[in-house]
Amino acid sequence: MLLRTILRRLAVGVVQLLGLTVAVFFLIRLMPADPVSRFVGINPSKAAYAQAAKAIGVDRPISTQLLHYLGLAPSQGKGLLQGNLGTSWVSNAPVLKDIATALPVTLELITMAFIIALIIAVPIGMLAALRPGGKTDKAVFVYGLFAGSQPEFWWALLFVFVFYFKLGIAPPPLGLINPMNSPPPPRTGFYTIDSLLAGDLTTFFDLLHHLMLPVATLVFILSGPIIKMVRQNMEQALTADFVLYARAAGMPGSTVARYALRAAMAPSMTLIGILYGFMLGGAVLVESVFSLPGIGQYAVRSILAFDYPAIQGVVLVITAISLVVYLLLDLLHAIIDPRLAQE
Amino acid sequence: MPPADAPLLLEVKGLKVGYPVQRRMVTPIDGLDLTIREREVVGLLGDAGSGKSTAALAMLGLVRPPGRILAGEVRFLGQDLLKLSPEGLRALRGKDLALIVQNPRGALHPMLPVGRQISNAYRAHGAASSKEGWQRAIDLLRNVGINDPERRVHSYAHELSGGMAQRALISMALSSTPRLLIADEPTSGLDVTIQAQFLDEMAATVRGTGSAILLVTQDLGIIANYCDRVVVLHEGRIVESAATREFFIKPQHAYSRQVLSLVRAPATPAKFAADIAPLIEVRDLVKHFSIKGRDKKVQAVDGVSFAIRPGESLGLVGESGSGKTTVGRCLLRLVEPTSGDIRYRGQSIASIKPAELRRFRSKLQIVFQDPYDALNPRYTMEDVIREPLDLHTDLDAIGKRRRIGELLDLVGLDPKRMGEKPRGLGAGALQRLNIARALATGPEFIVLDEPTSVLSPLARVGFIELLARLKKDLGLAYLFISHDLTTVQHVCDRVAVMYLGQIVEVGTTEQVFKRPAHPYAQALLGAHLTADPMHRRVDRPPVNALAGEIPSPIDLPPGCYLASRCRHVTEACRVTPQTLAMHAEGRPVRCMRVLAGEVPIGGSP
Amino acid sequence: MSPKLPEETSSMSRKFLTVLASTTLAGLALAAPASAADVLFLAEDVPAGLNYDGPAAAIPTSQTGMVNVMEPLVYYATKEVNSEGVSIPDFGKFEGRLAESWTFDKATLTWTFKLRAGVKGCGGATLTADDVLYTFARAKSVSGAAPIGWFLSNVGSIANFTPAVFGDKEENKKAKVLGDEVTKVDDLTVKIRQAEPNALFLPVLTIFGLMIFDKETMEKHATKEDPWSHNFVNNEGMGSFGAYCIERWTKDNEFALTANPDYYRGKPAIDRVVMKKVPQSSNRVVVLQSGQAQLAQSLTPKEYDSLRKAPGVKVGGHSGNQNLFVHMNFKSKPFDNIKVRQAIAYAIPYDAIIANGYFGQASAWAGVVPSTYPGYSAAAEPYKTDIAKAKALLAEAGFPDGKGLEAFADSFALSYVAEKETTVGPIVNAIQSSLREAGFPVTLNPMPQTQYGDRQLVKKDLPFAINEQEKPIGVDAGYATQLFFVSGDKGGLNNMINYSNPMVDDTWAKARVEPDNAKRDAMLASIQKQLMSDVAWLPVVEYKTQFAWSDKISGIGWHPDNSIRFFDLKGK
Amino acid sequence: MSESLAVADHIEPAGADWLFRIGGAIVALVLFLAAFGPTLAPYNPTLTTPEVSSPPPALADLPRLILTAIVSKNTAPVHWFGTDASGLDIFSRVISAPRIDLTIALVANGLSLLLGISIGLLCGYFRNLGTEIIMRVSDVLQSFPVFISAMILVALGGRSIGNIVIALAALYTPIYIRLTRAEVMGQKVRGYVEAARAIGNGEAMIAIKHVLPNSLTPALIQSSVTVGFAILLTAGLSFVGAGVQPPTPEWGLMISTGANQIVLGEWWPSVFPGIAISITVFGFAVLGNALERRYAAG
Repeated sequence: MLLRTILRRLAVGVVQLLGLTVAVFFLIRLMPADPVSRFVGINPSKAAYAQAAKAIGVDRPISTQLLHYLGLAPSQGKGLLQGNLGTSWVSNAPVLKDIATALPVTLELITMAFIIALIIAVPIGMLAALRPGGKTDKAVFVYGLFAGSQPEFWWALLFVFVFYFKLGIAPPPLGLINPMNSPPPPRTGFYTIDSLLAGDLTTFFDLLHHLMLPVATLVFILSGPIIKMVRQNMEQALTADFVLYARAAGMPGSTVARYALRAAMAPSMTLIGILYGFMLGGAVLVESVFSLPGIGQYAVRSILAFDYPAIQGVVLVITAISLVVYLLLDLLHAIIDPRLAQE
Repeated sequence: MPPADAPLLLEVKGLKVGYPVQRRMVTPIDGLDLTIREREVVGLLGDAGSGKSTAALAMLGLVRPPGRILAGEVRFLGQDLLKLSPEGLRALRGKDLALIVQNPRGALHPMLPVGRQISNAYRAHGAASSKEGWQRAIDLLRNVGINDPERRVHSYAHELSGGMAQRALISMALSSTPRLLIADEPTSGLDVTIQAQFLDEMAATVRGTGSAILLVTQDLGIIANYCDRVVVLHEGRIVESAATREFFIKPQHAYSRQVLSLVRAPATPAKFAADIAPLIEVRDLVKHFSIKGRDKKVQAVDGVSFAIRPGESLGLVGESGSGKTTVGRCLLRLVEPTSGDIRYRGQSIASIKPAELRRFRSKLQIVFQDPYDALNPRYTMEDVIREPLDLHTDLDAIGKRRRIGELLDLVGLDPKRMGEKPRGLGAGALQRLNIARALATGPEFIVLDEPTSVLSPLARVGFIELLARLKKDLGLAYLFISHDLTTVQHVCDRVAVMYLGQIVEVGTTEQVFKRPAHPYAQALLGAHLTADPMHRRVDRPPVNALAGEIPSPIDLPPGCYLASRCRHVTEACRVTPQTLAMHAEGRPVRCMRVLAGEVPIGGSP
Repeated sequence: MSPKLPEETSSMSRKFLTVLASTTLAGLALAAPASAADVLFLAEDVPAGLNYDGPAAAIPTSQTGMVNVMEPLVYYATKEVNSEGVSIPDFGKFEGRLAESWTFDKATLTWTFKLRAGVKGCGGATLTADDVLYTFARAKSVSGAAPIGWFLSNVGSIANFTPAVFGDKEENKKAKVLGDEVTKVDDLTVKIRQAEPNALFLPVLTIFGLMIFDKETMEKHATKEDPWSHNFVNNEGMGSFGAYCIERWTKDNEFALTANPDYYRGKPAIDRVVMKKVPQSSNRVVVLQSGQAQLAQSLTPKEYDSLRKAPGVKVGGHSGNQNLFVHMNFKSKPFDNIKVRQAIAYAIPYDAIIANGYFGQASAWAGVVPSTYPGYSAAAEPYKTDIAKAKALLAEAGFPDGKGLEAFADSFALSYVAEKETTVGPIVNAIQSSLREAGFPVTLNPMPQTQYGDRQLVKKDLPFAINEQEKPIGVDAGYATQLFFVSGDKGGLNNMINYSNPMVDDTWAKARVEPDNAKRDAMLASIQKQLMSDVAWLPVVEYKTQFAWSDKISGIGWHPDNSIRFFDLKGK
Repeated sequence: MSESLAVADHIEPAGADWLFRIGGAIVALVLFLAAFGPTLAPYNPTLTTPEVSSPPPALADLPRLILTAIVSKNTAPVHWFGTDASGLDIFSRVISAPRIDLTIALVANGLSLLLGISIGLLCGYFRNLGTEIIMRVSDVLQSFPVFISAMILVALGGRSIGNIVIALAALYTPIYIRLTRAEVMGQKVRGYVEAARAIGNGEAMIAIKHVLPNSLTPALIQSSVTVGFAILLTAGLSFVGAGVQPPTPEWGLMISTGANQIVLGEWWPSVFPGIAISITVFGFAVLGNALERRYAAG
């Protein structure tokens, strides 16, 4: 039953991604922008311009371009359906390779931020829920609302100003590692993991040091909605009949707490998934302040350069990851809450 | 019944519980005094909002957040629970003091297997490994009569029926033979037959363990049949405490007298000449629902036929899942029947076009089960009644307003409040408003779909009186759908009993209630708790009970639908489809063995 | 579980603390680079590609990559080191680089280059005539997306580098093959033939777009689909004879170079240069100031100004070829009206722009060609800010107090490149405020570089724009004229304003093939005079190309492509 | 209604009242500035002043300056928040910005609300193949990475207020479709719908007259949050260079232009607009939350 749901979701996801691809494909070509002028370089003649247009294939009718992109025109080599996202017009490298370099940076950043935000926010949210209306509750509630509605790029700037410029605790906002150091040999693409695999603790701690402020910024922003949600779900769970009944049955406090927590966390999964998906695209602001070469920066760069294959690739990959994350969290939700497994 | 001088088990004095509402304390329990002796079964009777549940919880020193116990003492076995340490209190709860509640499925954690929860409860009061706890859970479930407990321990709350969930709950409550069981409306929401089964089993089990019970309920039948003593809770205080029999004979408090009025004044059914043309005639009504994703069908209504004469009131009774509500919906074509004919004054309305059908809406009306849900929350009372007037009359604004006032007056609501939204009204008043809306266009026939099921006892009494008055004054005909047999007895001239989409027996109210013929009708009426303390159910062995629960209406057996639960079943029953045929006593019954006289016609006490 | 666990964890945590502390300190105390001979260069990007026949060719940071890993045949000699410590090339004097010497035969229009012996590239190959032939053959193949090599050869009038190379017909295919215009005499001698006399020949050879490839390395990375190794130089590495070799190249992140030990001019003084992408100029400032980086470029004038006072940091530059002008399209009304153009010229707040936009590091521009370029001629009476005169001219044009201009709202949307916002922002704001005062309904219209480029170069329909990025890469007033002001149908490739004046077209046609420099300069001067009086472009300022560097290094050099040659750098 | 539920209704949210007031006050102030900000501004927010990058007055000088400002009319107004690198008066820009930011947010929100509610009602009330397809399309729209798609629309389509509004509306519409549809699906099985049918209403009539008004609450509550987030998103777009055109007084744009000056010690060009966004979005979030607590129950 569960397997069938997964398969169905995956199938729907694939159709959605295809629809999305086609939509993005047409959308960017409808825009009043000309990628060729960027491509052709300095002072082109008409002939050179045509040459460049031909080189990137935009001289063909849009429908032909789409077929080639999707890989439905077999004479033209591999396309999307064969797992080829095309070649970036700016970097000239396969988009997939570019993304494989950029994506781990973002994933590393937001995953770390999520884990820390959860570690901090869940207990705080629970604490607040234990005494609804108490001072802690009010403070936590206001903090949750506040942090959840802040311009993260502005806070990132303030953090840089205070912690780097004024206090000198943080490293300069120059990316993931000290620029004079070599990155660890790439195995997974995730610098932290790679540096540990290479046994290079210095680089590992250098990474942590550089991730300090970007992660702190995201944790600050993320903890808002998470605290708010945990507090609300926990408050609800604590007034639920089964918690009251567990107390009535004389169960120890720890068991009662576990009962409530389980019920509170299950519905939180969906929100965490949505937040994660949102962050994947939204981390661009923080990446840009800290010069992190992540997927968001890659997206901005591609968009500003009208790099069509890269734009399409980025949107596709980010959406695909979001869909997979949604699916995974829904599965987790279904495992925690058997009521959902039935549907 | 324990002797009057049995030792005191629980003694509550001056209990006060408060909830903060906008910086004020609201006190649903305000100075409650109560005693329970060992082995005593005490019924705590009270109307909706009287604070019954809050009181029940407070006996365990519990309050739903953010409420607080403000004052008083709860002495249990001599020690004041409210002064105990949290650990001391916890040791008592679930061990000597156990609780079962209404909405048992809500009291079970939705994401943990039942077995784990029972095991946790068991292990909370004694060192036991999780394996032992699990084994104990299986034993406990078996003890409360659950089939196949090895499988059931793995079930989650949503996979259990209400009855089963309540049994799981009581198995948890009784796991450590408590001295006092507090049962807070344990059977609300359960079907009559299940309710009787459950209460019987609870009474029997508790008799075995020697526990006392505080039975919180608003059902006089339960009080009469199971309780030794009654205490009446009204506005947060105990206003009356009496032995059950005395209470029924000589109620002291005004509230008690009002609630009991219905029990003490049985209705007199109307008589009809046989040759009056029927107002509504239903023939071979069938309704199938297809199940999404599967090619199976739910046979909700399976060939139902009946007729109702002008001014007559037909009761349609049966357990939930019997299809009685669908019949009501089909009659008005709120649900499109699959086949069959419906005639109103001889004219078929089963297949006319929707636009044409709308004209008939003014003549055929319906009142729904949940009075709150049936009203658009954004409408004032005036809006509610105006809508049908807009649709079906050409009255001018003044005329409509006058009519609205009349209608409100007719159902006993204050016309001056017509500009208010119904939000703040009680369920009883809301249901009156629903009636007023149904009456707005002057119908001759109203389907009443469980109209009293969510009303408090007091409201129910008033509502039944209203129905009787309207019927008499306006000559209305009713199809009264209900599982509440007491109400049916008071409202209906004739009764049809449904089981799994079929009518199994039709007769006058007296016939069906006094001498039910069909085995299912016998079981149903047998489970009916008559509010008569002279013939207590606990004092006699239950008769005519059915085994198990109502089967799913998806894969129905080829023969008699009741075959799997019937005491009188034969091999022939299992393969022969049963037909509704006239019984010797002049009423149709769907059972070949009854028709053949092989099954004694049941006498109700 | 082993009983050793507590000990392990404690030793782990001690290690954690030590390492954490040391990296923290390292972050704070990185006043000196990891090695004295290392330089961290902060740029807005790292090279997106090193292929000058590819899309990266137009991007300054990519050009910086190219000029440091490749080498030209000839280059300009150094003229002087200016007062700010920046060395300046002498546009009148060429010196040999990969070519040791050369001769020119006027009769046959043939140049003979004698190549330097024993020049070794990073790949280990030694320079031969085949490398030069390969380079020109590759340029002529126009196989890259942006054929710069062909374009420069064409500008320099190298024979047979004609537009015939474009297309798929048989004759086009033939035209793509290198013929006898570039020939090998022996292993170290190459002959290049021109089609007509053209003074631009040597200048184009200095440009990054004709630097010499190392044939051996390049061919090693050739594939059947990509015989000219475009993918290799676009993404992975380089085959050439430059001063630096690529150590690591992570696009969008960093570009690390190590000195080529075999470089023919001697091993570079700086062993290792890491070019690091720091997209925000303010971040570049901060890091440079902290002492962690040694070199930064593309800061805003304001940032340079603030760094001037910072300890340990030096700022310097040269007003070489960068300028800012107002672009008014002759095809957009009301800019076809000379009075309107003049009115705008008088309404531009020149001094405010120099003061607030460039912090004094700019000067008024009295011509339409960089003043350092050979052939430049200054106007006698450059425009000055005079709002009253602007209003008078506007009234003369038929728009008293700007009445009637509302109809041209679209024309008065002042476009500029959005990516340059931090630099251009204060300038366009000042212009907008000043023009509004004079009665022009100006609005601002930043657009991405790509869109700006498209409308300027291809559609040529930008009505009104601020342009600060036209530095003619051919160091010559004639080149600039040809590129910007000759009518579109007469070869004015970048005539973005649709200017067309027969006098200019005809004079240039003669000047182009004029072998006598003095006569040529006189013709160019008359052209420039005409352009100024037509207000073809409205020149505003020439500004300094600036650099900021740590006082631990020296030897910054300015070059016409504005790219730093790391070879020039010296440690202290 | 059971007793326990009645009690649950009494649970009062933590300090909903004072929060409601704070949120309301912030939103009211922002609305006031949207209406009168540009009129009250001492300088034209889009024209430069001769003073470039001048810092705000020192705190110690404030009382004197305020006094002077009140007493004498003919001195040039004080740059209360200083000026930016172009010489634009930051105070004037900060208080003029709500007109732009709120217009974008409100128009985008209104547009998506209107579309979302109509489509949501259609898709929730009438379930058929057509509405299923609409939902799938809306799913695709919703699975777009919000920020990146907005950037694509604005960066490639041109930096204009209209494009930002369209981008935001396209992103928010699916949210409203989903919310409304879910609520409609919940409402249409309610008793009052059946009751309306029983007294003779047609389906379209029921959908519009009964179901729609009762299905608006979630979307309306969401819209307070959405307006706040639209302001954030607009600012974020400006920050990466895909927002409104300079020198439009818009907070995100101001932060963005000021961001470069922070490390030069010029904190004021981006700190003041940052505080303005921070407070404004917080105000909308608080108001949204208070509304939710007040009306979500029924």
